[in-house]
Amino acid sequence: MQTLNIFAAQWVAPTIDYFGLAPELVLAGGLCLVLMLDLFIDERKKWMLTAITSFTLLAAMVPVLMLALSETEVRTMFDGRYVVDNFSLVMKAVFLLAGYVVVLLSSSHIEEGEYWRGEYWFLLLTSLLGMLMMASSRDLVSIFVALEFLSIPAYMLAAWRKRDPKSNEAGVKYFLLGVFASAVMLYGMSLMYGVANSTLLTEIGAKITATGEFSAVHALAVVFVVVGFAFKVSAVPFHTWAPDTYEGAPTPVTAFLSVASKAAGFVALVVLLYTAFPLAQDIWQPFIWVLSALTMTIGNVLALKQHNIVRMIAYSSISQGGFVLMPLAVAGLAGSGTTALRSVVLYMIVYAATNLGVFAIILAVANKTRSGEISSYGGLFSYAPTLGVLMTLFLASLAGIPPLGGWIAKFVAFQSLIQSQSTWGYALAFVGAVNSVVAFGYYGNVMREIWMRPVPDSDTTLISVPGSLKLALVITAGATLVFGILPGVGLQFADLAEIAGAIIR
Amino acid sequence: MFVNQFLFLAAVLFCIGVYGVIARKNAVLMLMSIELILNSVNINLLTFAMRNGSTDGHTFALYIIAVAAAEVGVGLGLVLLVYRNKKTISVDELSEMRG
Amino acid sequence: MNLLAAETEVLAPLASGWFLENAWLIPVIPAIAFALIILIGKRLPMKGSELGVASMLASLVLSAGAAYQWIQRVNSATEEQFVEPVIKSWSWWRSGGFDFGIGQHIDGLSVVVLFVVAFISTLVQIYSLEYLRGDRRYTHFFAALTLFSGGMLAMVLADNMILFLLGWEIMGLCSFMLIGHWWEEDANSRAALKAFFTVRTGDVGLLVGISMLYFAANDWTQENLGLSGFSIRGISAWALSGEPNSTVIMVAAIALFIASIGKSGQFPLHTWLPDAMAGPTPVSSLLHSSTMVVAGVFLVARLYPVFFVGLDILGSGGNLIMFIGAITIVISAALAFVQNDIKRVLAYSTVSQLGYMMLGLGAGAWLPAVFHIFTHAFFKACLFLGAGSISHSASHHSFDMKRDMGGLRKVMPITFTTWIISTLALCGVFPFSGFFSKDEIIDNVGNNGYNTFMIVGLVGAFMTAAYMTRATYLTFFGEPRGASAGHSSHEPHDAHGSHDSHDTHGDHDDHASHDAHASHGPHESGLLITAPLMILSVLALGSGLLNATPFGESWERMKLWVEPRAVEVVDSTYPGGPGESLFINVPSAEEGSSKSVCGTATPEKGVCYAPKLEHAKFKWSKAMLSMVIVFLGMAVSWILSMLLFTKRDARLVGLTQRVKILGVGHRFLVNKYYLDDLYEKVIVRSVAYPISNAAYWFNQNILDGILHSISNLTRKLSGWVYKNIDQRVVDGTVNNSATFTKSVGTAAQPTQSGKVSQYGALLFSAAAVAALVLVIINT
Amino acid sequence: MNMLQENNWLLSVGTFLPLLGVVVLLLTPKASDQMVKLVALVTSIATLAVGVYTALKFDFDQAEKLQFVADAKWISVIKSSYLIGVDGISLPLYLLSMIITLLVVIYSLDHVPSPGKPKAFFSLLLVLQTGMAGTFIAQDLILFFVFFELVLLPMFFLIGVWGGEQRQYASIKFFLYTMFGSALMLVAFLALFFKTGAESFSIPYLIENGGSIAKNIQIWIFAGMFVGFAVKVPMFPFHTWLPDAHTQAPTQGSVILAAILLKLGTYGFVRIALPILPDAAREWAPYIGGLAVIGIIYGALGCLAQTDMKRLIAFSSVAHMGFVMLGISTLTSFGVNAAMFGMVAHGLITGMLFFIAGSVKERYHTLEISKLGGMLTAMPRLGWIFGFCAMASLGLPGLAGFWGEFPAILSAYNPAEGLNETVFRVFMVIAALGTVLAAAYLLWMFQRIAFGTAKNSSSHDHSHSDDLHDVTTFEWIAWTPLLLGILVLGILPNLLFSVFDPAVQITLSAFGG
Repeated sequence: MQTLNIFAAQWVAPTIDYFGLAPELVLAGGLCLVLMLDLFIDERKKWMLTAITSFTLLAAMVPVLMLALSETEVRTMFDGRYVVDNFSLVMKAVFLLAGYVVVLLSSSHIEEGEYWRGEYWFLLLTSLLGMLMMASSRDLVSIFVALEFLSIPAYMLAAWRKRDPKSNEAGVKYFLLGVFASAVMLYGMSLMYGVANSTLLTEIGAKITATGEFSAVHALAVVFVVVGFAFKVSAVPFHTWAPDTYEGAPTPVTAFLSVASKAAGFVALVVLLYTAFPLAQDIWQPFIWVLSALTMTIGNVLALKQHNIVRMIAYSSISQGGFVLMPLAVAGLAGSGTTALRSVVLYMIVYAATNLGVFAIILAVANKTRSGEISSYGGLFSYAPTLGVLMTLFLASLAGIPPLGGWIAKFVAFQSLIQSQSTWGYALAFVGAVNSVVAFGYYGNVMREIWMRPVPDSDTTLISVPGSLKLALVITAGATLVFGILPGVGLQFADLAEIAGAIIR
Repeated sequence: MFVNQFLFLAAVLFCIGVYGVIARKNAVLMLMSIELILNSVNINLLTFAMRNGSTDGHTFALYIIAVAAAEVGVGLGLVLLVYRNKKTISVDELSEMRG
Repeated sequence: MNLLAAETEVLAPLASGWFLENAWLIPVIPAIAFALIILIGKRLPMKGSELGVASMLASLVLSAGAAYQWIQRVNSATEEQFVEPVIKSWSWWRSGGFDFGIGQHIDGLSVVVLFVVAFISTLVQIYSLEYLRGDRRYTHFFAALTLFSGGMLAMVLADNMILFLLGWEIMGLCSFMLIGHWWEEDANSRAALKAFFTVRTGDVGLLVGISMLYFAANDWTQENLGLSGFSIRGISAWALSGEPNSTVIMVAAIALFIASIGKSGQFPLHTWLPDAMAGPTPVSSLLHSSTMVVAGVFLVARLYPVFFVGLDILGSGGNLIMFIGAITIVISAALAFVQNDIKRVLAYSTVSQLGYMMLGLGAGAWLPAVFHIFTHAFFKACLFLGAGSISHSASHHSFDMKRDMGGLRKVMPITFTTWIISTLALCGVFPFSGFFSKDEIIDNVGNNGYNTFMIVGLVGAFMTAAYMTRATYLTFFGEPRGASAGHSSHEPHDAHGSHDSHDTHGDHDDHASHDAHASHGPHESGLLITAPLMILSVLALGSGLLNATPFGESWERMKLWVEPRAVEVVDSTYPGGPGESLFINVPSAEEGSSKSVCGTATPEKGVCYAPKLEHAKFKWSKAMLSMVIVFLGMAVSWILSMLLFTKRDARLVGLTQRVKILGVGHRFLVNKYYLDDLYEKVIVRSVAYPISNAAYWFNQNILDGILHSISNLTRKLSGWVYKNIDQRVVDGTVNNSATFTKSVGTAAQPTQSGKVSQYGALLFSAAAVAALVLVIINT
Repeated sequence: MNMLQENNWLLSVGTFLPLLGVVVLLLTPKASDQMVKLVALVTSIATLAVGVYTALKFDFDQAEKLQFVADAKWISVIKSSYLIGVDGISLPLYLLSMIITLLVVIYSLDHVPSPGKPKAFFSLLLVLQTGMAGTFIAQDLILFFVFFELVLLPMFFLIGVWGGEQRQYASIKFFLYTMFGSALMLVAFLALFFKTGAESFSIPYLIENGGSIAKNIQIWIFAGMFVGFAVKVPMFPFHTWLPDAHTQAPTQGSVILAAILLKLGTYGFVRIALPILPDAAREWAPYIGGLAVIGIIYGALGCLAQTDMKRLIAFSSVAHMGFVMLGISTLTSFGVNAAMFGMVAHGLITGMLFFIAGSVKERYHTLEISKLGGMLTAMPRLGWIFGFCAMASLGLPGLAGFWGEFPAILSAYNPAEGLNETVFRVFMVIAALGTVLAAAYLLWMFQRIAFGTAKNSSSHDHSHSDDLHDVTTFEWIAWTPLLLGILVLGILPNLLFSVFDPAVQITLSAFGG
């Protein structure tokens, strides 16, 4: 009690940099607005919600850009627990744009069936808000809060189709495992706090480095914390929830989960590795190495066996996660830290564009075929050439074939591996190379359906693509091509992304 | 102070919780086991906070309690959904999607 | 190799002339003609044949001129001066510091062969005008024929091995097209394939040999002569310079010799040659008299120094070339006995004559061998064309002597006469041309100390005489049979194997002429056919006199003009101008070749372009001996034939009825079958079969069998490799890796059971294990 | 290596012009088939025109230098730049790709294979052209890699959509094979980049500094490149994608595949692997040579086993590329010259053979050799052209094939110093035997197809007997240049050798010529 009083006496209200918080604030305002309006406007006017949501997202982009252009490089508040640096800005931009595309994907989709649109938008915005916070959090507590902030709405989104048992199942699985994982992570965090006597990442980093060697507790703490985020990025063997949830959840939600929330997981992971346990590399590097190799391989081989397109994409995104992890497995080594970070960010950007494009196509095609079977794509090219070509582009990009976005992302990943010039790096590069070939097995399979197979029950009625989807396709396809042909564009963002206070360089 | 006893208690709780999550088929029971884990975490945090004489642990614990409440709310909601559709809350019934 | 001026002595410049300088035109003209025929031939009044004939005439004129001027050149040289070949060379292409030239190399040898080739080609083309009239691929035929001659001429003129190879291969291609001219019949196309393929097998030797010689010789030739390692002249000089490593040059020589075995149909690669009779008769006569098959011999003669050194010619105990030649002589001569197809008889005789040439070259009788090329070309061409004439006008396009010929001497006097002359020449009867060449070979073989081989040569002479007499008798004497008797003989030669009846395709298109043949019986051929026959027969008779050793030195023109002089040439590119040469140290004929500078010993101060060879002194005794042998052969064969074909002699019949003692003989004589059997069974079976049939059997079953089984084996092997190695192993691994990946997936799938609790278990256990491991390794 | 900068826009225009055509095609959604064909034709003609203009501007007196060099910022972050240029090695191939594409387009004007879709078909052809041309001009490893890969997808679809019965299997196989190779190749490039101090990906720079890498590392890097290139060539163990791809691909696909795509691999060896990693090349040369001769014999045996005309030609490619690789493995400028010539010659000849196979298929509706026959009676011109190409393909002197084959054999007699002569002489003899086998299978095929009497009755119903028309106008237009090329290069090989030689000399200066 005494101590508490003393602390209370010392307490001074922190100064808040509202400019730095502007994006979050805009978003928060927007979601409240949606929540309120939803109660008052009637069914026919629900489209307004869609408009507001997308407007909010675009509006939130404005402060992000302004912050990026403002001369103050790094803004820290709450004595370093919440930081706005280039890294976080880039990631916030990614989240917002991804969110915007997801809105575009959703807008026509959620019309179907009488579900509560208002809640949908509200949850979406909330989860995005959590992600923005995650990008800036530099403290165990704020990271934890941000994590839950983005997860809990996601659980509900996954189960958003109340009356669809699949959707329920998706939600419950995601929820139970998610909570379990975060519980484990929390345990790790508590231990971390115990050994470092602080929840501030930079201090943890300093403490851990102070004593050259580690006790069992360190290892336990690091591993459990990493596990928590390995779950978010659905790294094997913590991926089990992903396929089921992706398949069961509404497709736009799947898109959201597979892109945005995965990205959020990586953001947290990177921040932790770079600022909290940079010099505990001996602990986490092998761990990440194994995770990455397993993730790529298992994701691929399981994807080869899928018949449902969404489920296949789920596994594909798992294995893509493995590729993102690749450079982190050597990030601790001298000189490769910066490249690794660049690689992760770039991969996130490119992957977001491409994968959202895939989902846009899936939604468009599902409008007609009403089926998730890969075979339902037979002969797509013959009656919907544009969709066919675009899908081919996206899949090829995922497979990492020049000159499409995917290749530069993979290239930079390989580059940072080999730059480390360590045996582990080369070995992982080899695994990655083999996997990138195996991956084409299932991507090519879909292409084959699209181009070379007959149309199932020869139903070649034209596909009507709603305008929002068209816009989404334009954005994603454009991004995919530009990143591929002029990789410099993407790399600029990835390159200026630097984590303030990161010890690894 | 007897730090280690508290840590030991927390570890035991943690293990029980994990056991519960893995062994139980009932969704509600799983939720409760998770609550156990969270509480073991809280104990840890508080113990360390007392030992180190910093308030971060307390803050953290408070946040965890709050968030846990939210989680339970959402969780029970989901369980209800399932129960409404499937008339069961045994999670093993929920294996429609696999492979 | 600088030299003290004192020892040198400048000689008068050699004569040259336009024809020699521009000899390269000789092959170019037919090549152009070929292109023209292909392009516009069909539209010309005579379907392009006139282009062919004209071009060949032009080449003939040019080569005649070249020959004349060469003779001038030789005469302008002093007694023992080295007569420079007229060499022109242009750079063709350059790569990686290698310079590939293209050019001409005219010396005695090339002049002779040039003339012969151009001459025979011209005649054959004229002959074909009539022979193939109305053929459906008339134009193609002439195109191929022209290109063929062009190829041969190019090869003869070549100044380097690359160009040589070029001509060589072009000939191979054209022979493929010509032999397979009537490819509607499977047998013909198979024969064509066989020919090309067998020859091509030999060509591996050529490729290897050229490569080895190039790399072995290039440095030396560049340094000393400024020539590339491909140039024939350089190689010759290098071979005699004493530089070459004996194994290298031996292997190279053997490789080259393999090539010429294939091309010249020497044992054991001769089996393609008889089948090549599938081609039209003019083709056979061109291929087998002067061009295709001679190419192999020409190769040996051209690069003689290489073989001389590499295979140790003039060494004791003989060498590879001689053995091959000798075997070929006997084997093929024996085969000629059991042929009923007149063209195949001639084909085998060609093979054995080539054997003579090889034998001669192997035994150091260079000049006689070349001279035999010269003479043989004329009479063999004449014989083939004669056979063609018979089948064309008399035997209704059949070549079967037993079935469709006989007694033709009355109906075709010209053909008959020319045939007889050429036959005598072939058998080497004095004073026909064959005598002067073939006898010289045998003579020199003996003279160089190879008596066994000389005996083989004599045996060959005997057999030659015998089988030619048999052929002649069957064709021109006795009673007309089959087609020659005027029977319409469609049935028979549909019944024969394909070989006897190719030429029926000659005019599938104009059945008019076909029936015309059927209606009125055998008759003499038209002028276009007989004229070449007569010209050739004249040459067959007279050409021998060009090197008539019996009449003394002054008659040995060939020796003077053709044989390169074995002297040590010191500086062939002397400032005084081309063709001028200094020489020293002429080896005298008296000291044996062993001590000769250009023989086995190496030249001191200069280079040699030709080895020093001895010439046998002509002795009438030896000549007589061979004459006797020849006549013996003729006589035996003749009598047997008589016995067979005089069965209907009335006087004999009467005689036997009055004189009982002759009853047996009477039965012999009366019963034609009996006599037939006598002839066939007793004589032929006792004389011919044991040898010939054995040989023939060996030929068909062993050699051909080997060839075929090799090809079958290759095919089977390839099939096996393809099925098992390629598809199963190599490809299999790929496909299996795919299935393996899938199976891994299947193995991993159970983890995705869909049960939350299991997921949780997996999640936590993984975390725990990881933690445990890392704790252990880090503390 | 010094470079000439003037006219540096030429190459970019020549390379990306086809893409312009593609854009035009895409922007005209309701274009009629005639329109599409017209656009494609015009584009490819224009491209070739630019190419010819480039050749005219090319300074042949310094063919060893890179010319029309353009160097622009591209991916500065990873130190890769848009560096392009041609020298004596790449110019002929660069032109060849344009010529072949034009001819293929012409041929396609009335031969769009089923299932139609000319728009997609021609677009893919044009994209393919960009990829091929780009590969030959790229002077930066990353750029090279991008173009190298850019070729994959169009070919994948050409095979998979317009191909034969097992087209899908074949296309996937083709793709996976090549992708596997190029993945390892990329890793090798990166290793090379870092081992040379992470300065630049530009090939000239690497040629200068690559030699400094430690030998054992070089060997490993070379191994990576080797797999990448050998798959494309294809060399012996990696060849099995080729027969399937060739057999299943449409005529146009096979032609481009044989004429250009296979050359990307060999070109990679000459341009990148050899000069940058000389020591490793010396170590690897005997193995490459060994695989090459195995390929020669093996391909020939494969041919003898075939009953399908197209598959036979496909296997013959394996054998011919074996000769090319043999020439390269000698590391002598003579051998590499032979290889370069062999690449062009093989492009012309085998491309032509595939054209013929396509026309045969179109007329007889089958490629079973046993069902063909008597082509010379039915269609004399086609038959004779076929014969001509067969002769050229078996390396008849005076035709283009010979100058790729014979010098390669010749060069194997004495390889660059440091290589075991005996081994290479054995190779030489084996390769020479390979020429015999080549004669065997080609003539055998020719005999069975062209000779004999036509047996169209036996093949199936007589409906197609009226299809047996002789060479059509479009075919003439498309084929004549190739036939002329085969003949002219056969008679005047120096046309090419004089261009290759200086550049090759420079490239191989590390091996002492």
